[in-house]
Amino acid sequence: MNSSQMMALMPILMLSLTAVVLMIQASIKRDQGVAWWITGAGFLLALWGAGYAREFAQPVTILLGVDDWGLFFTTLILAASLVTLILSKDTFSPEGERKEEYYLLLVLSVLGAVILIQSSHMASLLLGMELMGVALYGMIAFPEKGELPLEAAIKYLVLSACASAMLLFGFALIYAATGDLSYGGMGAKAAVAYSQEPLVLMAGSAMILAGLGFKLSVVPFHMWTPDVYQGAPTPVTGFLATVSKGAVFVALTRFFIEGQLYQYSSLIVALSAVAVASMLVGNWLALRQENIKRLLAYSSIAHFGYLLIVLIALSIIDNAGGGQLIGEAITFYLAAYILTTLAAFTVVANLAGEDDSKSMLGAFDGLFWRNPLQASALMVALLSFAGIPLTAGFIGKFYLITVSIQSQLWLLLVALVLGSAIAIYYYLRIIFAMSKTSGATIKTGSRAAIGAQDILAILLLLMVLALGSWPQPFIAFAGGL
Amino acid sequence: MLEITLFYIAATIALAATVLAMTRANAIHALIYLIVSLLAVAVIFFLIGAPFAAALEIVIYAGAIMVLFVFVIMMLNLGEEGDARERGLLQPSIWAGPALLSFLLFAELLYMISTVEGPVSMQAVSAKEVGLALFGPYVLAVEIASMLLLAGLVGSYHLGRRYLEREE
Amino acid sequence: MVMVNLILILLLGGVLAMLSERLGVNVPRRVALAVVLVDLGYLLSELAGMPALTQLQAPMPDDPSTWLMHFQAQWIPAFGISIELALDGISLLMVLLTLVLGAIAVSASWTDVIVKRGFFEANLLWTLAGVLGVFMALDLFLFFLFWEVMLIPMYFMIAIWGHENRGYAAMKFFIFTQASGLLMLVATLVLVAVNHSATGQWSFSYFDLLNTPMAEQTAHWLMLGFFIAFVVKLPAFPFHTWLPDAHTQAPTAGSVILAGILLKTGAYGLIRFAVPLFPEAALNFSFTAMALGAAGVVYGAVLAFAQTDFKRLVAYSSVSHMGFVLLGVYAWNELALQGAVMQMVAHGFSTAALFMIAGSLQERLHTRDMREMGGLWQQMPRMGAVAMFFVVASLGLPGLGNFVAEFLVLLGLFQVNPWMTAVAALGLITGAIYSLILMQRSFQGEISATLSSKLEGHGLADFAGREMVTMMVMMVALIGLGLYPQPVLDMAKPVLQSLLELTSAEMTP
Amino acid sequence: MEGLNIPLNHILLVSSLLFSIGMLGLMIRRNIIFILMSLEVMLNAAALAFVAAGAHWGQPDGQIIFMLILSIAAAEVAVGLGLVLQVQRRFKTLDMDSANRMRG
Amino acid sequence: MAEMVWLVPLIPLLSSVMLMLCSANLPRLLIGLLGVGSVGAAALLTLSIGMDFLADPEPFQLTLWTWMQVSNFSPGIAFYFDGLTLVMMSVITGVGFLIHLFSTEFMEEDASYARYFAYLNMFVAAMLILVMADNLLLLYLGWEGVGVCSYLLVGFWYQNSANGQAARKAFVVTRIGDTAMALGLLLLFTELGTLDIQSMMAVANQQWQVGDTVPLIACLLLLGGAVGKSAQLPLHTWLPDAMAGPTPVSALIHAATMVTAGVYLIARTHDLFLLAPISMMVVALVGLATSLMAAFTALMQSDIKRILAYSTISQIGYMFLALGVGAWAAGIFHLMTHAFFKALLFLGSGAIIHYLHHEHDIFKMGGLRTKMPVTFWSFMIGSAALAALPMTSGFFSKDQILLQAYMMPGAGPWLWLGGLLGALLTAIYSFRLVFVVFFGEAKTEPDGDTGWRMAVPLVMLCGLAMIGGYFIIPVADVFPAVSGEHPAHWVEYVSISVPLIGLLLAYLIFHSRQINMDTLVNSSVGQLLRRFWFGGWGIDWLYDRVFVRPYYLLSGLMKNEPIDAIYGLIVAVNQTFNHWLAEAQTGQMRWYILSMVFGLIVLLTLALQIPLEAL
Repeated sequence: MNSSQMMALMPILMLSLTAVVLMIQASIKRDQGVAWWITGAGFLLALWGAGYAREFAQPVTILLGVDDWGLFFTTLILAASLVTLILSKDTFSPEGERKEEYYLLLVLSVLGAVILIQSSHMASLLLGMELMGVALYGMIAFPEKGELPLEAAIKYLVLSACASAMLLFGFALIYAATGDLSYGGMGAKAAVAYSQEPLVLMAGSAMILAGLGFKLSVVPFHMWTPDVYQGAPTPVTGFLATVSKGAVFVALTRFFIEGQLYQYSSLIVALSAVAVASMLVGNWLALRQENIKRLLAYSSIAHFGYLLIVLIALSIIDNAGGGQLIGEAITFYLAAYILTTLAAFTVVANLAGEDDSKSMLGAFDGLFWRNPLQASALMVALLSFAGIPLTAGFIGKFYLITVSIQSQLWLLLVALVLGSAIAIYYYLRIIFAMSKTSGATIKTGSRAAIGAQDILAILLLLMVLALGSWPQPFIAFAGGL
Repeated sequence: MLEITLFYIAATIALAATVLAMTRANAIHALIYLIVSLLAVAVIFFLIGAPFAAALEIVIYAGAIMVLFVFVIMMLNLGEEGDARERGLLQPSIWAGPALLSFLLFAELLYMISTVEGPVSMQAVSAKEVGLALFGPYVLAVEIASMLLLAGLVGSYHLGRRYLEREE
Repeated sequence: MVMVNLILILLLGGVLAMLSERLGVNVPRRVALAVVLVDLGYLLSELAGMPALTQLQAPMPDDPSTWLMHFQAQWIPAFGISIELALDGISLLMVLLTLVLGAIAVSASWTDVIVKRGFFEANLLWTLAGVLGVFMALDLFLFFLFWEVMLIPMYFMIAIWGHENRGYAAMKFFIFTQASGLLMLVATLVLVAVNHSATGQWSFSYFDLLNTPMAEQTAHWLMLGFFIAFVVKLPAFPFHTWLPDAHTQAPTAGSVILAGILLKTGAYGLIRFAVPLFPEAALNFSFTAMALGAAGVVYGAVLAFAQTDFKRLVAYSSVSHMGFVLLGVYAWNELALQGAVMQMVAHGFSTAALFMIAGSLQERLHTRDMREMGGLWQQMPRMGAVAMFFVVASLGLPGLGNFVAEFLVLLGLFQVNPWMTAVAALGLITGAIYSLILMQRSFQGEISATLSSKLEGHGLADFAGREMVTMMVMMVALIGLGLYPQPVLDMAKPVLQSLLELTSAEMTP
Repeated sequence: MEGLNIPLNHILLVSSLLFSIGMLGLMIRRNIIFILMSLEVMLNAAALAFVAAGAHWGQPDGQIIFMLILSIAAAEVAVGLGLVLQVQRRFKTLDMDSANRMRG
Repeated sequence: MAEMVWLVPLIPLLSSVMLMLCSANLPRLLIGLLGVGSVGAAALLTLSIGMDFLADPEPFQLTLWTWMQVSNFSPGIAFYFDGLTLVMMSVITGVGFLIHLFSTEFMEEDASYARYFAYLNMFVAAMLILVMADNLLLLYLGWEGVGVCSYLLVGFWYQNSANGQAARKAFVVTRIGDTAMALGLLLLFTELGTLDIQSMMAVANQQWQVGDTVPLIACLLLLGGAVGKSAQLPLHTWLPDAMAGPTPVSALIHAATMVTAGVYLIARTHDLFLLAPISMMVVALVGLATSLMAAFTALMQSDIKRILAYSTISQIGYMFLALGVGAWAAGIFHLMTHAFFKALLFLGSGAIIHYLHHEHDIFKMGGLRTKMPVTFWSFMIGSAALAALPMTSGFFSKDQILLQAYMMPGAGPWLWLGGLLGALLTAIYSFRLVFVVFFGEAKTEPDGDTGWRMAVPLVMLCGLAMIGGYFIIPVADVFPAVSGEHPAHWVEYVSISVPLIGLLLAYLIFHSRQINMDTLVNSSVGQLLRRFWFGGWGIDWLYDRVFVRPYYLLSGLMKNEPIDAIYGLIVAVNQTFNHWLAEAQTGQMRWYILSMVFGLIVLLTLALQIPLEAL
């Protein structure tokens, strides 16, 4: 490893440094305020590092492949982590619990996500995912009060470990078939292996898809999602929904593309089944859900179902011509999804905090009149989820539809349209609840000064709108990655 | 031939011990069987030319990780009534469905394995080679693994500390 | 730029109206009215500098400069999406209708909205802005955007200020139009993809997408995608069921805008997009479409008759009337198309007025149930007379706009399919039946027991100045349309002729 | 050491069986301790497959992944057992079937 | 003067609009002046234009503006003026003026005085437009306009639901005919390319041969309109109910003018009918059948206005008969005379009703001869004319019709016989009315006899009913000439004597009681017939069962939107899926693991399919 490669690892280094500094700080004097600032500074440094590393983008050992695309998502994920950090400050455990560990876990989890994003080798994928996951267990179970976080954590841990075992076994099978653990090497050798022992390769791939599918919470590996979303502290839920899922999807994409798995039609069939099931089941589940966090969980199931279309389309469009489109589609959709989800969870975190009953739909009655700012942010987020024009989600959906048309995936397109149509209902239910004039007693009186949470909500709202109404700069940017 | 015979013996022990571990009502008993299973796997490692892995399996897996289990079981002081309930849970109605699923899973894996070409020679990989690779191309993995262990440490510290504080 | 300004004035005006609530609860409505009138005035003043509207040249589909106005600016060049707005006779007609009815809608809700007036007026103005966009956008992406976005403020109008069952109605309205809109989006994208593969260019421009060569089967499916989106909005049988609920539950201004303008976007879409983009497929499909239209005419009329809710009855009458539009569009000859355009305008006024009357009744009686009305003429003779006027307008009395429309549609349709015409003509009879029963149940007959006990000898306030002025505007408009429809026909004529020319080459069987 | 003649597919068979048994345990046990043990069995099965595949190809990578699996298992178990303590304290039972406060 | 013809409908129209707009603010006197004066002015204008025309009988056409111009469809707001128009306009404005004048007294105490005159003026305007229209579309405007006015006036006393019911029935039933007529218009335009009546007939004569199918269909469709408006079989059922309106309205609309619009329409488009002899036959048969059916029915009624209503139906049947046999001028002539004497009769009955506290039942009247002399003499003269007693106006017109019917080749004598039967019945029922109401013992006490505003119209109409038969209507140039042949003299004698026989019978039965019909009436067959005839031959009953009730039933069944059930099904399906899936989220971890393993197995199964390219 030379110095230029070190430079390429700048965001990872910065995050590791933050972790170390946090530990040192804890050993000197425990102070969660300071820890918060250190974490924030660490994220900012890492953000800077992500920008800095662009000049040095290159593979670093066999484990990591730093490239523009990965760095973009690194940036996005760091930004999302910053949002999580800001949300975490006030919205849970207000009674002065020592949160230094929490910040440390957060940093470690982000570190895992960044590694995951840049992984080019099964070992780094594994480690990144586990690092992210193990830290998340702690974060989910962090609150001292209440049983729900604990239940969520134990479920997440067991199921996640089960998924990891599947993933590992799949890796082992692929390794047995190809003798290479890096994506590229595996992809190159897979063709030979496929001609000799196709089943081992396919079974391995299927188990890997199952393992990663769990983290993406696609059907039928989705069942943990609502419980964990509901039980975890809301900022952690937001983190899980954005950072964890985003990073895993990026890793899956890399693995899928570099390993050239899209060539195998049986995998495509399997993936299509998963995608269709996710789109429909996710939306059906959300249909009458009363708890917003659970509802968002179900909706995320559907969204990753939609997103899988892009991977499936790879099998038809391939890298010729349409590859550009697919790249843009993934980048845009994921970015839009992350931003939108963050906006939604920002509002939910602000309003519900740790109180589970406050995340029920009824608690959002008349929000428009009580807190127009937060309500608008949530509304825009929901509209973006629903794919209404002028929001980022619409352009994302636009991409998906274009991709599925270009690759003539009509069945998936039908599922996408059906799912979106069903989805309108439950997004609207929330909007309707927020617009109720009766439940509000229309008291705007106690208007607190606009806090950091509000600024955050506005910022995210504006970004979602900007991405939806003026997407060209971002498209151009994404096309360049 | 000796190796092959030994392998089959070890494999049989590992499988049998695992089955027993999975079906015990008493946690300590199960743990002992699990350790036996791990030791048997270690033997297999040794037989296929991975002595370093075999050693680690014994030292860390059977030695360290299982001891963690022992600690916890002892801390929780699981009593006899727990055993009785566990026994009651092992009804066919409970395990029939899962067993079917497991069997299906295994059948599919078996189907997959059956296509693998016949006996292929194994090559031994010495500890030195492993070490070189570990601190060569995989050096970053070591670093990340350390972070992973740190995360595990912090997490369990946080959770365990609360338990201990409450105990006082 | 004029067109962009038109939309921007409304958008910003909406913000202004919302903010102005702080100055007093009654300020927003004045602001809103002023904004709409300013917008209208601005448009008229710009038109003054244009060639006489009755002598427009035919807008060529391949040459935007022949259009009355044309505006194009880059937006998402990656996909060939631009902000392309254009105005021809039909668009202009619809834009004018929108603004006039917009002002009327503001007036209609002058007193009946009590809570959150600022936000209400803002939503109203934003809906108008979206509708203007729909009528002017010629980039299919932009069109879709306006198409969807205008629903949101409309949704709020129903969901927040609607009547007792507003949640259900708003939801139904939104889901119907959204789900069908998705189909249109998919169809648009497929069309663009086909065009892309033919020309190697991404473009969403109407001008580029016309005459896209494609397989017959493809054209058929794409046409269906557009068709469904438009007929849901229109609405045509059997996609109409959202309409009675939405109309009934919406506040008066919402009903006025829904019936008066929003439905017309569907008709406009059919004329502008669904047929010209896929002429051959549309021709093959025309029998089905006309059958749906005829079915709608009769079905709407029969159901209207059955209703006891004033607004619901009027809503079903819209279904019936819009059936004529569908018939007119798919007969696709000049007579029928002119009839369809006339129907769009005339129905805009007549139904808007009836909804206003319904709103006034609701405001005074706190019910829309006609079983609790009766004999209201005695209490409110002016309102009764006005209602009578619009009722006979809606049943197609010659001399009023609706008749010209229906007759032209039938005339054009007869040349295409006499039997269908005969079925549609049943609408004239059934239309008379429900229109008159509306009058009978509300304004004529004996005063119902419920009502008289409610009144306890108190009189009801008759229409006052503001309401009469609003009504007069619409009455004059309908009489004008009925006796001298030529200006409207002349405005639409060049457009329709160029569309007919465009499609005639491919439509000749 | 010299080459050994143990067929790869036999080892894979053993590890598949172990994996399936672990899975079975995971599905039938309610006690969280046993669940964690089952997970260990599954991880161990994967590790066996890795080491065997490594030996098959004569590469050290298999063993390295094995070591990584060890660390993963350690971390998971550490946190998992931490949670077990909390579960015992909060729920007064280790029966996971009773942890179903969230549903629907 | 001729170019001022557009003022004739405009004056009443403007008056109507003014009355509507300022209804609340005008004194009664002004309202009356405006209402009556506008029609009077129109009448005067018509008179002076008519004078000019008679001096120089050249038809002329006047286009005000092009109504609409679409493709080759360009109907104008245009008037056509010829002898026929003049006759119609004279009747409308002349009789209309008298009835307006009568109304000022009749409606004196009504609260909605202004509204009444507004409607009535509007009606006159619409009727004038109808007869003056140069093209069928404008005619249709007038046609529908009078329909609406009729609706408004029948339901004038809207507080009573029955009136509303009658008004709606009138409108809807005529609308059925109108729709047929509209279809006829569509067909004519599609075939001939124009709706201008004169050029249309010219084109039709070139384009079609006698006996072609298309003109037959067109004529039948137009006939549909005519049948609806003129209350002929099978669409006559609205007219008796329409008597719910104020009596002057019945006089003007449902006797003198509007109901004869169908006659006018057929006469106006006679060239088309000539091209379709079958349609002519249909017209004649419809007319005859209607006139007989209505006459029988009139015989049984006891409501004074219903008797007159059925008599109107019957008389219009005669006009149709005339049109059907090609006696165009005779038909129009009868139209005019009928306008005089039927308006007279209606106004007379109006006077009775007005002064008898809205009593309609003739058997509750009696002996009014001395109490209401003006009315009595009106009725005498009117009934004489109606029964076509010699020297009355009705005699001349009806006699012409019967004779020309007889002359019709083929079915002529049969039609003539039917007509004779009708004439007999007419004489019987009209004098039945006179005898029952004005002779015999007095049963009620009227408030007095008519005031001058009632008397003047009555007297003037008496005069017209007497001398109207001597008028020569200037329609010779409009219609093709009728063959000058006359039938044998005995035919004429029979025709003349039949009404006298009817009068005699009526006297014997209803006044002197020398013929006792009671046994016949009370026999079971008699009862049955009586009820059958009384109920208008059960046609109303039939329609009620076949059309009205099923329609109510259908709409009642569909009220809650059957289509929504389909969407409801979609919703239900989604909800079911939601329910099942939500049930699956048990919260139990073991179950979640099970689902994951299941998923893994599915994935493996799918993935292990050997891909095609590997084979």
